[in-house]
Amino acid sequence: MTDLLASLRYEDWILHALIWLPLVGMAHVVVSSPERAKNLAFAWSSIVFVLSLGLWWGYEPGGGGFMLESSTPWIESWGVSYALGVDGISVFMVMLTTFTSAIAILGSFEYVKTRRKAFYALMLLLETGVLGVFLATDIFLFYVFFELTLVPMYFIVGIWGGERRIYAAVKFFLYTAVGSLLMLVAILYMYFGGGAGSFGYEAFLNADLSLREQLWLFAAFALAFGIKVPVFPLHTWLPDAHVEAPTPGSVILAAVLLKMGTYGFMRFLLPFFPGAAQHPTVVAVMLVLGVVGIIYAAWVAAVQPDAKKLVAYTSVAHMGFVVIGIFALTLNGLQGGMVVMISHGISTGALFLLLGMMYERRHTRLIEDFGGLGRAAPLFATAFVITALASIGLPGTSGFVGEFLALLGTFETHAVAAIVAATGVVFAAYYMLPMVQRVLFNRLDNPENRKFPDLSRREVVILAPMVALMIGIGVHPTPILERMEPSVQLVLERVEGAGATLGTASAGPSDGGPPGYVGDAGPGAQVPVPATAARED
Amino acid sequence: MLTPALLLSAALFVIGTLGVIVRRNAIIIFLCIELQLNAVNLAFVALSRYTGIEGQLYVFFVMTVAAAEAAVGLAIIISIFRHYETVNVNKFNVLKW
Amino acid sequence: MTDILFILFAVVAVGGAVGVVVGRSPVASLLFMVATLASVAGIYVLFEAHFLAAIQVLVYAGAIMVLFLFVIMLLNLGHDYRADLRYGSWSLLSLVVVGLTAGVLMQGFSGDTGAALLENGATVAAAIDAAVIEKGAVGVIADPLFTDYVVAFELMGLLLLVAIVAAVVLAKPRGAGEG
Amino acid sequence: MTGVTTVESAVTALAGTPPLTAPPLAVQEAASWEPVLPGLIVLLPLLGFAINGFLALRAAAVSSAAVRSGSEWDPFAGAATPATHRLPTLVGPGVMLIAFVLALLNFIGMPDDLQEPVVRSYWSWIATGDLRIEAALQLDQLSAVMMLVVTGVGFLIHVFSVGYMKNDVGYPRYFSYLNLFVFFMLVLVMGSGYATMFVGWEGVGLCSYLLIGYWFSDREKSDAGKKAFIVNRIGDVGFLLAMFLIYQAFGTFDFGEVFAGAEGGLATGGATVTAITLLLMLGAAGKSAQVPLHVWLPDAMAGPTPVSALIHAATMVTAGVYMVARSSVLYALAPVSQAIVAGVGVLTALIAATIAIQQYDIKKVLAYSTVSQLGFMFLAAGIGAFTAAIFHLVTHAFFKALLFLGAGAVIHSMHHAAHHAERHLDEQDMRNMGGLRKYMPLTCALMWIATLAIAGIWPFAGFFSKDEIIWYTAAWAGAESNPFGALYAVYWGVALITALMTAFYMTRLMIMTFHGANRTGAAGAAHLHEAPPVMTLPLIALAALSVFGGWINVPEALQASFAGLFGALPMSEWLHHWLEPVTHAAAEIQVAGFGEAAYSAPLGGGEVTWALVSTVAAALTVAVSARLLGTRKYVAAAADSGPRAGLGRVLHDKWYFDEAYDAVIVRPLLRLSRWCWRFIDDVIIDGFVNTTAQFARLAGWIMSLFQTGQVNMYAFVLTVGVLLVLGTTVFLR
Repeated sequence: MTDLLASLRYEDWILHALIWLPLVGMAHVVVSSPERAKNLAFAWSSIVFVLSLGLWWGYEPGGGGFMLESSTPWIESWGVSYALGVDGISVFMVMLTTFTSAIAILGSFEYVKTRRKAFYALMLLLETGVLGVFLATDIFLFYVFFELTLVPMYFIVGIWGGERRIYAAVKFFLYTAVGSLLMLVAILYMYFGGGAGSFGYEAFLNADLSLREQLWLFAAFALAFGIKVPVFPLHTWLPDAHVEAPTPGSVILAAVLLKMGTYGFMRFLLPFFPGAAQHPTVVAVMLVLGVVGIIYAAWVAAVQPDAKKLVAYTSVAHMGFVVIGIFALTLNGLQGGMVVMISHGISTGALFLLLGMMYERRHTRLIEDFGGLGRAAPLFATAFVITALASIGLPGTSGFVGEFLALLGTFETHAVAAIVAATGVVFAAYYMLPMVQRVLFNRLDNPENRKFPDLSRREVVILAPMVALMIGIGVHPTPILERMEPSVQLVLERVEGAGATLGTASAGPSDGGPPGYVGDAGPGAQVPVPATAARED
Repeated sequence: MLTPALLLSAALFVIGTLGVIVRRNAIIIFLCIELQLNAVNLAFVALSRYTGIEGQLYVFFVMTVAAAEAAVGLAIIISIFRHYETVNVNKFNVLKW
Repeated sequence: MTDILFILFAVVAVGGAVGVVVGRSPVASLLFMVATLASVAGIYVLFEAHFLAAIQVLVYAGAIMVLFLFVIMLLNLGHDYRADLRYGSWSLLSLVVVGLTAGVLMQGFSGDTGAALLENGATVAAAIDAAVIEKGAVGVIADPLFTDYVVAFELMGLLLLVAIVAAVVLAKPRGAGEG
Repeated sequence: MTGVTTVESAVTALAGTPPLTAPPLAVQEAASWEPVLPGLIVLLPLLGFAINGFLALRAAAVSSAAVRSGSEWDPFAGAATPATHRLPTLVGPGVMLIAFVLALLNFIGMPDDLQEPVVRSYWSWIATGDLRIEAALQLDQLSAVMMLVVTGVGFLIHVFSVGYMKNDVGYPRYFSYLNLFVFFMLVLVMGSGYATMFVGWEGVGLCSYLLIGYWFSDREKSDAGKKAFIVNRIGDVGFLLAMFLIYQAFGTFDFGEVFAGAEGGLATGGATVTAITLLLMLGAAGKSAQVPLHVWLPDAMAGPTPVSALIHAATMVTAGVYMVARSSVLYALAPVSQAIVAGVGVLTALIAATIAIQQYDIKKVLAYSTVSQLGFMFLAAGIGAFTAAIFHLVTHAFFKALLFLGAGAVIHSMHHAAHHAERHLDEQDMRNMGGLRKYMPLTCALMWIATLAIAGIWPFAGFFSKDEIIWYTAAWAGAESNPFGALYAVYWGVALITALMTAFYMTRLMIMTFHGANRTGAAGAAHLHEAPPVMTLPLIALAALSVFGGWINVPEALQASFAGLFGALPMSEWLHHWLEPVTHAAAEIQVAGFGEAAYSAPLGGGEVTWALVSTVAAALTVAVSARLLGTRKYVAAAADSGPRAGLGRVLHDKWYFDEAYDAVIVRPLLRLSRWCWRFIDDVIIDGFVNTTAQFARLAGWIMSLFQTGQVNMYAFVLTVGVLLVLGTTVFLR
């Protein structure tokens, strides 16, 4: 496989192809007829997906830095360049994006009946935007793509959405725009005030910032990404957007767009502002928000009458695990956060697809309108149960690996947060099982539900790979973990390396400890603690 | 002679402005705008004696733009008149938020 | 002599301008406007801008004003004078604001900013006069127009073309383009 | 790995002694033993699940098509049963039989002197940084015993199910779940570390959920499944947190490394080990239905009866006991946790036994009996008698499976009767039974064997295992430096009383079901019948095991007495010696901490005396209560609503645990959730967001006042603007 890729000079063109092929597809869709639009869009997104698969072999986890880098000056006078690259963190986000885009387009065949050309064109535009976000290594370019994703999503929700689609679309747009504008200010500050001098990733990494500056800039970035994630008090746009969005919109929103936030945490927030990221208050705030998100969202999810809103809230809970995993600042935590991101993308994406199938058949999303579907549609029920179990993190599914690692990593440095967050495991069952029961089990007493058709062949084709991935990643996540590890480790080293110098200077938490103590310590660094505990006895 | 010419230009300009504000007939408003343009032209010409020939060139450009504007503006007025049967600017306010 | 002519033209121009604003019918306003334009052309001559003066008369007073006249006659306007001019507090307020503007402008123009300008005014004027003698009144404009300002000139041409097309499209009755 | 070395070096530095390193000499010889296809044992049930699952989906496609067209599909109505319903009969029990044979081969082949577990690693499950979790199976004496129980009893129950579930539409689905359960259970008992064990741990919880709610169209049954899952998950959080602590302390999840690290690196009674063990106990309490997390198990009886036998009696619920026994080293290091585990166990045993006395549903009685017996196992595990715990686990698996399957046969029979009865008949209510001995004599006889076994009457299996637990409680109560000696003495007393209560409620069950007058009604009674051979054969096998199963661990002190038939019974303390490699470390720690156990009861007397006392007391209880209850008149369920007031009512209503949880936890949580949604989300957060939007709208409205649509106005404002700009430039120059 590697030889084949080398003979195709894969590494020279793949990143550019990934970004621009969906746009070519969009043009193709625009000039085609509405009837052919869906097939064309699926074909193009499938091509992109197949091409992205090569990254599995084409990406070599080396030192953890960017691979397949390329850079062309774009706006030279500002130091902006068209710079792309992929590392262990983004490679799986890219593959997740290409995968879910193709699946979402396939899943929208029956759902979208009006303005089909525009819809599929926007879906492909969205794919370009998201891939650009994950692949850009120039901050300016990143920002352009980050904002670009807003536009198609706004229209997808606003045109093909439900009854309150305008409210939801505007809320979604404004919420995210507010955050990203603050981030723009922060970026410009780093460019002008921080002495970055160019918009390159390395230049920003080396920006010279005092702890005070870091804290402010951190806040601006964290707000932008925190809204995207969404972190607890900033989450209310998500349920509205999810409920109103058409199925494929929800799928992309949950599977990919939310990940841009946590990806931003890992890619930009931690390495750019290591001092702030290690500041005890900041860490405490982020952990508390993450933990509150996990539990609060689970509670709220449990009482939702609307199945789609329920799943939307579960997204908040899941992303809470990512947030605590990231801000625990341990390898296991960050790795776990990454796996939760991937797992949530697949399982929640699948849940939204399943809910979409329910809606297509019954034109309602209220849980109470269903019941006993297990008898009428066994295949559907099987897929639903497996997906729900993956979502609540049953061992053997992808959800468990992520949540386990995230909690484990959090426990290493912040045991209390992990203990509270672990109760989220119970609450996950508390919101998911009643829904499963009220939809699939109980009496099949509604005559409408008796006629509920089982999965069609197309729907099986959509769900089968997702179910396979959920179980596959749950059973053997190591190939993914080992590909991510160097890059995650690099992020961690940057935080800890810079934090050590800053920490001693600003009399931070590591006051009194030998310089470099934090930096040297791997996950095993906490081990002396129990030894002391034993000593106490 | 520069100052009197500029003062004259200012006078013509404010009269034109007054016309734009107080008249409702779209055509007369247009005429007043032309008046303002002429006032500016006058200032350009007067100043060109002291700064160089470019002042006159600007006048040339302004005239061209004025001609184009008059053509399009009058076409719009005709088009609006067909619809509303009036050129009273108070009568067409559909663009009001 | 030039001073007397200037005063004459100025009086006619201001009178015409006032006439435009207060003219009862559009046609009257238009004719006042022509008077103003003509006297401004006269002032151009006083400033040795012969070519512009000619164009002012030919294009402005001639072509554009005739275009206005055609439109006025085409639309058969001129009967709603009372509804046309705004009276009362509105016009008072307008007068105040406009008067203030005038005052500010006068103040600005009559200040001492022009001192440096006036100093080298003689040399510039002499240079222009020399150029006029050398190239002729048209040539002195045409020379920079086709060299330094040729791009702007071309853009003007384009603008006029666009304006023509736009005018035709806008003025054409709806639905007239079909069939 | 750095974690372990750090602990060790830290401890070395502290204690001044080298950590325990040198593994026993037997390792070299043991390493030469090759287990027989351990992976296949696990894989076979999974394969069965795959095949049966596929068949189930095929069958479900047909049946759902029927549902959609408004009818019901009866796969047994046609001339030939479809393949989807014939194949599972072969596949379901078949894979179990092969797995059992393989487990038996491993058991027989396992060398006596195997000191260290044999670990087979298949792939690296989760590997990142210093964390290495292998997908590995471990074979040692303990897992071998558990494998035998799981596959052996599992096989018998699979066979029974063939008869019991014969006419169920979801037949292949049932077997697929059952196979999947066995797969996860085997992962649980064979996993080589806490993480691997957790996979099985949650997996069996899942299967329990699916099987309890097997008849998912019934709201109550799917509710029960949901309850089981959620309550189990509460325990699982404890397990998870315990794992995190273990990782922090030892840097690994692997049993071998954890125990080695604990033995050498943790002080007895330390905070870490106490926290770990208490959290593990929370997990075990969830899975093994100990107070206060026992509430799910009685509800779990909603599942098909063979499921109750396999999952909620013989195997899954014993997982907690297995886990405590597996972690014996950790528990031995934490005397406080031990006392708590034992206390929870004895409390559970008592509470469940009291409730069982007042239940009328035959399965509910057995369910509470199971909870009670699990309490005994916990008591054993808590006092450090890990062998006794496993011993009771094994014998309990035999006789409780027999009881459940017997009850299944009764229900099966009652089910047919209910179809023909003149009134609605709850087929599980003992008040509707009575006198069934006449109709199903074999079942009656076999169940009496099990009853005598569970009541602890010599020479049945339960006598040996329960007596050992009670005896060890007494023995450790008197250990010279046991800080909780007095507490242990109380446990001992309660355990004795509970044992007699067991004899009472089981006799009550037998009398109400099989003796006295029949209350089914004439029309129904005509259809009562003995179960088919496919169901009775497993019963006979289990009955044999219930009789002889206890003989694998006859205490040496008893062997020469009446209990060992004066030396005639073979295999004296066989299980004890067999499990020695697994438990000896814990035993040593315990002896080091508590001193030698006192071989006399708190009230004096030796093991033989008390064995005699307990078996005579139990036998008397059975005899007296049989006589008393036999003469009592029962009325059919329709005319009887149970005790009206007093203690009887409280017991009948299960001490109001469910009601209390509902009032204290479930309802307030729901109310809180709704409040979070309606108030925090909708009012506070969205209120803030929407107010911001309203503010922008207000500003826009104010600005729009200038948009009059009047050109003059615009020109005027424009002029004012020009005036201001000009004014500032001119005058402020």
